[in-house]
Order: sequence, then structure tokens, then C-alpha cells
Amino acid sequence: MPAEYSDLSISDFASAIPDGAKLAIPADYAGVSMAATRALIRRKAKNLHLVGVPTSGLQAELLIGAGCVATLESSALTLGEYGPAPRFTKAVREGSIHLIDATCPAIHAGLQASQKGIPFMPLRGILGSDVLKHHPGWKVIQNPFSESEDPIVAIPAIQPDIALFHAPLADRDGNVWLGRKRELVNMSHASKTAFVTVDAICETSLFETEEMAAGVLPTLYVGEIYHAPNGSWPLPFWNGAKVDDAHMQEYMKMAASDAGFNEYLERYVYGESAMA
Amino acid sequence: MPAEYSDLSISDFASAIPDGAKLAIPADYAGVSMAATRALIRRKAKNLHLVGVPTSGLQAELLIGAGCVATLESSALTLGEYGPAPRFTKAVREGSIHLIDATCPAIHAGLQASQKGIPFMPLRGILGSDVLKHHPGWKVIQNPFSESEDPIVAIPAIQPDIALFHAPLADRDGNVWLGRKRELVNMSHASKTAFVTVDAICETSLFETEEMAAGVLPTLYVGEIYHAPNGSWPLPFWNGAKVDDAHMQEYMKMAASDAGFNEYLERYVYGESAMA
Amino acid sequence: MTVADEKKALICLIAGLLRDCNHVAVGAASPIPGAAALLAKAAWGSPRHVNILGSVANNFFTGGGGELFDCAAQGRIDAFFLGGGQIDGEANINLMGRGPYPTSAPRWPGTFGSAYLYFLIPKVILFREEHTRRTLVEKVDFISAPGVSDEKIYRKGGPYGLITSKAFFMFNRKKRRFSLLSIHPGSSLEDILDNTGFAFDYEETTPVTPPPDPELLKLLEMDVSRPVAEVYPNFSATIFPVT
Amino acid sequence: MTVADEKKALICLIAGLLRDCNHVAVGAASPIPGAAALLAKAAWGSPRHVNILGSVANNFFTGGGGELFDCAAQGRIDAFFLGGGQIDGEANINLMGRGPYPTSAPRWPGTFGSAYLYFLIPKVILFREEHTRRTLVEKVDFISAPGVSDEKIYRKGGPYGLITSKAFFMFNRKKRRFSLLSIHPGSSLEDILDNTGFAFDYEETTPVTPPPDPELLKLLEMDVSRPVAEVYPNFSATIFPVT
Repeated sequence: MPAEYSDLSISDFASAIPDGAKLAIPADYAGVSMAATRALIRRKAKNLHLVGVPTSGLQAELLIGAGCVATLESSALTLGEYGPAPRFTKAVREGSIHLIDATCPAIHAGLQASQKGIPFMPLRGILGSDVLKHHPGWKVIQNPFSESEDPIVAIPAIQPDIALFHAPLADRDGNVWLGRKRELVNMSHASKTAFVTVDAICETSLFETEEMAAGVLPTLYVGEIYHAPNGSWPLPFWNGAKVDDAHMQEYMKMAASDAGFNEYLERYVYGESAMA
Repeated sequence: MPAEYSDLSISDFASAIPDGAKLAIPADYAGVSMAATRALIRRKAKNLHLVGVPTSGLQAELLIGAGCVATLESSALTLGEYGPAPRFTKAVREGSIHLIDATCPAIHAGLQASQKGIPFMPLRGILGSDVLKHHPGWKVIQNPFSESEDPIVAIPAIQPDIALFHAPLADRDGNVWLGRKRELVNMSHASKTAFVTVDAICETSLFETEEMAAGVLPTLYVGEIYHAPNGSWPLPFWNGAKVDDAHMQEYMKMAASDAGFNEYLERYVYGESAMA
Repeated sequence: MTVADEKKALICLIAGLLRDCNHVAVGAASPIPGAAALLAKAAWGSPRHVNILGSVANNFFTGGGGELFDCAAQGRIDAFFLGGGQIDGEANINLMGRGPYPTSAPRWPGTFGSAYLYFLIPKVILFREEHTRRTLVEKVDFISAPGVSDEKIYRKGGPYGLITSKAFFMFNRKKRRFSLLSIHPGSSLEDILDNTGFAFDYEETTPVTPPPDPELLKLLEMDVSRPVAEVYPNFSATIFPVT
Repeated sequence: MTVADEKKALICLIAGLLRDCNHVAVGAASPIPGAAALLAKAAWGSPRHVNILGSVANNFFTGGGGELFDCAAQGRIDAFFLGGGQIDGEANINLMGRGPYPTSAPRWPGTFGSAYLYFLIPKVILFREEHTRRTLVEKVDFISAPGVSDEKIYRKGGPYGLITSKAFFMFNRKKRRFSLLSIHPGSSLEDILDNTGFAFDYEETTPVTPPPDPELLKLLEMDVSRPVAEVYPNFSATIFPVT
């Protein structure tokens, strides 16, 4: 990691994410880089393959609405108490995105298989679910350690190109602190690289104390860092920020129609009233 | 976890580990509970099945020498720069313990399979190693996702009865802090319960800050805690203590003969010059 | 009975079902089950562990988003709650959407962990307040997670019962069928037969769901309202009087 | 040449082999390879990442003991070092013991991660100072990790070469055979033939291992001795003059 984070603009950061990239993105409560999401829409990213780890929310909703997404692989897309995600609902109804519907532990298992460099990971449950019937990758195999019939689902590895998320802190060596949000560690290990926006830059090494070190993603796994204070806005951030409730309600109203959604993009994404 | 740690003696702690138990124990640098090890020898534990995660050292050496061990499942037993472990070497030569020799990532994979509740985990490498030829549990299967011949080793789950280790800190709720020694988390999740000796008891909750929380093993996984300051002695401890070099050298000299080893036990284990 | 009273009664009813548990996990978006778990813990110290997922302060997992699923597979979670846009008479649940997949309309969020947790947690309580023929159907359009499995399938858990705003059904895994256990005050057997899309066992003399124990209700209102408010502030504001 | 000079020469030789690497991992009990990695990083900024396993201060893994193996499988470790009580002409290594398994005598510690890492790290440098027919054998008694594998076996890495106190051999994976690249000062072709238990390719005119670059040696003694001492205090005391 270069130490000159300030040289990089959020546009550069988003431009380093190529069209067609497979992106691992966290659930709405785990640290979503909304700053990067808006920059991806501004640069008109195309054909992204999103992997919700294990679900997604506003980030996938906006990218789908803006036409950036070819495939959504996730266990859910939810805006929680705000109700059905309007752009996602429309895209599903119209069949305009390719869906790979999964179940949460299978997303984790696929990433862990990639993390461990193994072709697949077996997983209990799932048998008899229509998710299995429709999933293009999963296979049912016989448990090789059972003498009797014992079918088990084999989940193939999921290797994203880039893990993209928001974290509280990075140091000048490019280490990132993410506390006990260890799914972000797993998804970074599983991906070819990680792109991280952070609330703050720490001038001392995150390895200085074992207390901090316990929650660090080492620079070895990190490709780009961008300093984006409050970069999860309008989503909540586990390290402090609350959801911008008024904004979310405004979004739900505007995104109910195509015209309204476009106006939302104009105002909050293309326009500079966006936070980043 | 009960809050009254002081009610429990180290003898009670060791007595709660039954004969024949399968114990997961960490490598010499990761936090070995030598206090509990000595108490196990004092209570004349029998037929233990030790799982070195992924290796063991002085702890297994002493337990083997004292006749507590039926099976050693590990990727190595090493005393590092002190040279060949005398009691282990003798037991191997005489065939007096059952060996399940493994390779480090396979121990981790077997524990992770148990942690995930799956019957096995595939693992690359190993093919052509004599470790595979002699291992009683591993199987070679065809990668179900490959069209061509692609053999891969399937490692069955390892579920220890008890994960036994030493950590820096526990709180009154029974949560344990172990920093970035996450193999201790994995082995605790994989085991039916965890028995932990700690250097210190913390009067406030380890979940009070996210910095500390990142390195916590939650009480849900913890069966017993015993307050044993410097409980890893004479081994080093990653949180501070250095190896007691003079003691290790004395051990090597004494353990070279049966009589000397017995004298060592008298002096440092049965006798009360032991730290605990 | 006000809406708030009805919800408090549901909380007390569910709390009683968790008393034999050591560890109950609840989703951050499930205020009634969450409040029930907190109430049971406060009333009986059992469950000893209540884990509110997605929360920061009330979630003791430290291993990342996958720990819930590993923990369930280890047999360390005794009870959990699932819902669904549709639930059918064999306790199949549909969280995916109505109509033919993949172009479901409406599409719901998706299956989450249900296809897994339903197999591994012994006591899965189905909780869906809306009790209509729209939600309780003869056959779900999409099986997110099946209610029952063949004997050869590894399965350690499954549906315990179904609680709605009108009734409490137990599920019989052998018969693959719900049976009506009790009817909440304000409803009736006729009302339930009218509004349930699947067939179920019942007796003409099905009892009324007993009212909450006054002591338990008092504990909820006095002592447990605060932790509930910390975890579910919006919900809390609707059922507890402002003080 | 003193013993200290010989060890410094080995450090410089190995450092040069790591210059094309991004990330080198070294065991805490491997002071010469560890010093070489630290030297290469100081000299050329390459490798950028040096990870000393088992150390607290110089180990940047935060995922527990398994991270090394995952990291190797991800292709994120470019070079690693393995030794062995026996090494044979096909680069098989034996860390288990002499004689028939399981009653080996002597028994060595065991296989550690070698049976795995040898398959997954592109540049595995075999390092064993003792160069005798006892250590360099025709056929190992126990294959902890095989030097080569059939084509159908998934294998991304393997032996690059073998460095001893007497010589530097390259390994040819196609021919499954070592070839002598250079002979360290103080030894000779005859000495090496006498003390090597396996057959290998060589030329009568095999060159002498070039002496360390004086600049590199100076860097080792001046700037790198301190970090080396932090990681390997005992070793450091034997090769660097007390100041």
C-alpha cells in the first residue's frame, strides 16, 4: 500500500474497479462503502457481479437501479424496516438482472473455500430447498465418510476480484482495522484484493498493541485505501454512525418511480450534495 | 461460567478433565496451560488423546513421560532449540503411545470441519506424502467439480472434548481475551467445551470496547476458568513472559534418563516448588 | 385488548417457550421474539445467553458473520425464529417471493440463512403476525427451507410451532402437520379456519391462549422494557408508555 | 573464512534469491533464511512483506495459526524454506525420523506444514547446513513431503534449489534431479561428491559461489543486524560482533 492516500481521488478509486468485476460487498450493518458505490455509479460501471456477504441492501439496490449490475449473488437484498427495495423488485420482475440466490452460510462457505484454496466446502442443510434446485454451482455429493446414504451439498469456491467495504481506520502502512467484523477479513482473504474506504487514518501502526492487532486486516491483502469520513452514509456504521432515517425515507419515496429514482441519482450521486 | 473463580482449585479444574478425554492443546508459543498440565499429572490422568494444534511441545512431552497419554495426534512435537524431546523420543522408539501424525493445515482443517459441523474438509497438497499413507482417517476423493482426474484429500472432522489453553485475561462473565491467537478460538469452537487458565481477571466486561471485543472468546464456549498467574511457566507466553531458559536446560538434562525424569516430576510437579 | 397488550401477550407467550433453552439467537429485525428472549432471561435466568444479531451491544459473537451458522451446526443454539412471506401446512417457508421463480412478483428479500438454520436448530419457532390465507397457504410458491426431510437427510432441528396474531399451532414432524394448540383472545376457531390456507388438526374445544402471568407482564413492563428499548427502540416506543 | 563469515555469506546468497518476491514467510527457528529475507527487504524493498512466524513483533498475521496455510493456498506467499533430517535426490524431504515408521529412531519432531506448503509455494528453498551422506541421502526413509508429483496432481509450487554449507544446487522438476550450480569457498567438487548421498548433475567446471557483494554485506552488518537481533537474539550474538 502506498502511503499517499491523499493522492487518490474517489474517482480514481472507483476507476480501479473494472467493468465486469466480481465484487464482494458486506451486509448493510457491517460497513458498506457507499462513497465508493456512488463513485461507481458516476463512472457508469457496467456488468458488475455483486456478491452479498451474505446479504446486501442499499448498495446493491442503487447499483442495480443505475444499471451497473449484471449478476446479483446473495442470500437476500433487504432494506430492512424501510420495506421492499424498489429498484431490485423491478429488476427481478423484469428479469433484467441475473440472480444467483443463495443462503447465508453457503456464501460464507464459498468464500472460505476460496480463502483456503480448495475447490469446494461441504455444508449441511439446504437439501430440499428450492434454492438448491436453482443454484447453478452447488452439487449434492455423498459424504465419503458415511457407510450409509448421506447426501451433502458441496459449495464451490467463490473468488471475488475485489472485496469492497468501509472500515473505521487504516494506518500509513496500509493495514486496516475492522474489529470483530471478521467476515470482512474472510472476504478479503477470499478475494484477489480488497478496496477499503475508511473513516480515519491512524498515524501510528495498528500493530503497536495486541489489542488493536486482534482486529487488523494486514496490508498484504489490501489493494487501495481511500479516506472517506462517514463513507457509509446514509447507512449506519457499526463504529458509530446511525442510519440517516430521513434520507432513507426520502429514497423510498423517490425510488418508487423511474423518474424519481433518476432524480435521486441526480441529486445525491451525480450532484455534489452527495457526501463523497 | 460461574463468577466465583476462586472457589475452584487447580485440582478441581484438572479433575473435571476426565481420563480418556480428547484434548486440543496449542503450540508452545501460543499459550500453553502448563499449570493445568502439572495438575493433570498430579491427578494421574490416564489415556488422554492429545491433539496438537497444530503441534505440541513440553506439554505433550511431560504428559507422555508421566504416562497420561494414549494417543498423540499432531503435526510435530518439538522443544525447538532445546533439541529432541527425550520422553517423546523414547515412547516412539518403544511404541508405547499411539501416533496419529498429521500436517499442520490438516489439523486446522479437521478442527474447522468440526467447528462448521461438517463431516470433512477437502485440502490440497499432501498427496504422495507418507503421512497420508499412515493416517487412519484421511481419504482421497475426486474433486466433484473437476471434469478430469483431480484427486484431493478429505480430512475428517476432529472434535476434541476439551480445548485446554492459557490466555491473558478473563472477565467475570466468563469471556476470555486471546488477542489474535485465533487458533484458540477455532479450537474452542471445534471442541465440546474450553478449559482456560488465565494470567489475570478483569473486573469489567471484555465487551466494553470494540478494541477488546475483537479478541474475545465468548463465555458460551467456555466451561472452566482458573486464575493461574504465569500459568504457562516455564514456556514463553506471547503476552509477555519469556521462556525460562535455565529451567528448560535443566529439564533436558534431567529427562535424559527415566530416573532423572521422575526426579523432575517429584521436584517440579508433585512437589510444591512448581508454580501451580 | 389494545394492540400493545396483544404484543405484550405474544412476548410473554414466547418467553415461556424459551425457558428450557441455554442459548437463543434472534434477528435484529424480530422485536417480539427478541423481547421474549430478554424477558425469559430476566425472569428465569434461562436462556442464559441471548444473542441479538446485527446489534453491536447485544451480540456476543466475535468470529464474524459466519459464527451464527457454525454455532448452530455445533448444537450451541437451542432456539431461533423464522418467518416467511408464505408458510404452508407442511411448515415449508417461502422468503423468496410470490409466483414463478426467478421473476417473482413481488420478490421478497431472499432466503437468508433459513435453508440452513431450519435443519440445525432444534427449536425453530415460526412467527408471523399476519394470519391470512395470503400468508398461511396450502403450498408455498418457493421452498426457501423445507419443514420436514426424509430420514436419510442429516437434520438436527426444525419447526416447533407457529405463532400468529390469532393462534398458536404446534407442528407434528411425524404427521407433517400443524395442530391448533390454542386460540388467542379476540379470535375464534371459525376465524382461524376462515383465515388459514392450509389444513390442520384441531379440536372443537381448542382452549383460549391463557393470558400472560401478571408477574411476568410486570417484569416486562418494569425491568425488561429498558433493554428492549435499547435493542428495538422503534418497537419499544409503540408498546411501552412514555415515561 | 570464519564460521560467522560463512553464515553471512549464506545470508547474502539467499537474500539474492528473494529479490523477485513480494512476500516471504520464514519460520521463527530459521535464522539464516530469516536474516536473508530481512536483508533483501532492506536492500531492495523487495520482498515487500517479510513474515516471521511464531514471532509476535514481526508476524503480521491476525487470523490465527491457520492463516499461513490459507495465505499459501491463495498464492500470496512467494517463497518459503524447508529443511529435513533427510533430503534425497528427488527433493523428497523427511522430517519424521530415521528407520521404519512409526517406531522411528531417532524420531524427529514431525512433518509440520511441509506436506502442504511444498505443493503451494512457488519457490521453496531447501536449506540444510549439514552436508553429509547422513542428511543428503539416496532415498529418504519417510516422505514427509514429495519433491515432485504427477501431472494430474494439483501442485503450484515445489523445490527451487538446495543450499548447504558446501554448495548450491538447483532442482530440475522435469528431470526430477538436482544439478550443482556453485560450490562455496572452502569446499570442492570432490568434497561434494564424497559427502552427497544422492546422484546429481554437475560439470567439472562448476564455479565457486561468488562472494557476497560488499555493499550488501555492509548493509547486513550495519543496518540489518539490529532487526535480525530482535528476531533471532541467540543467532545474532554468534555472527555479529558485540558493540
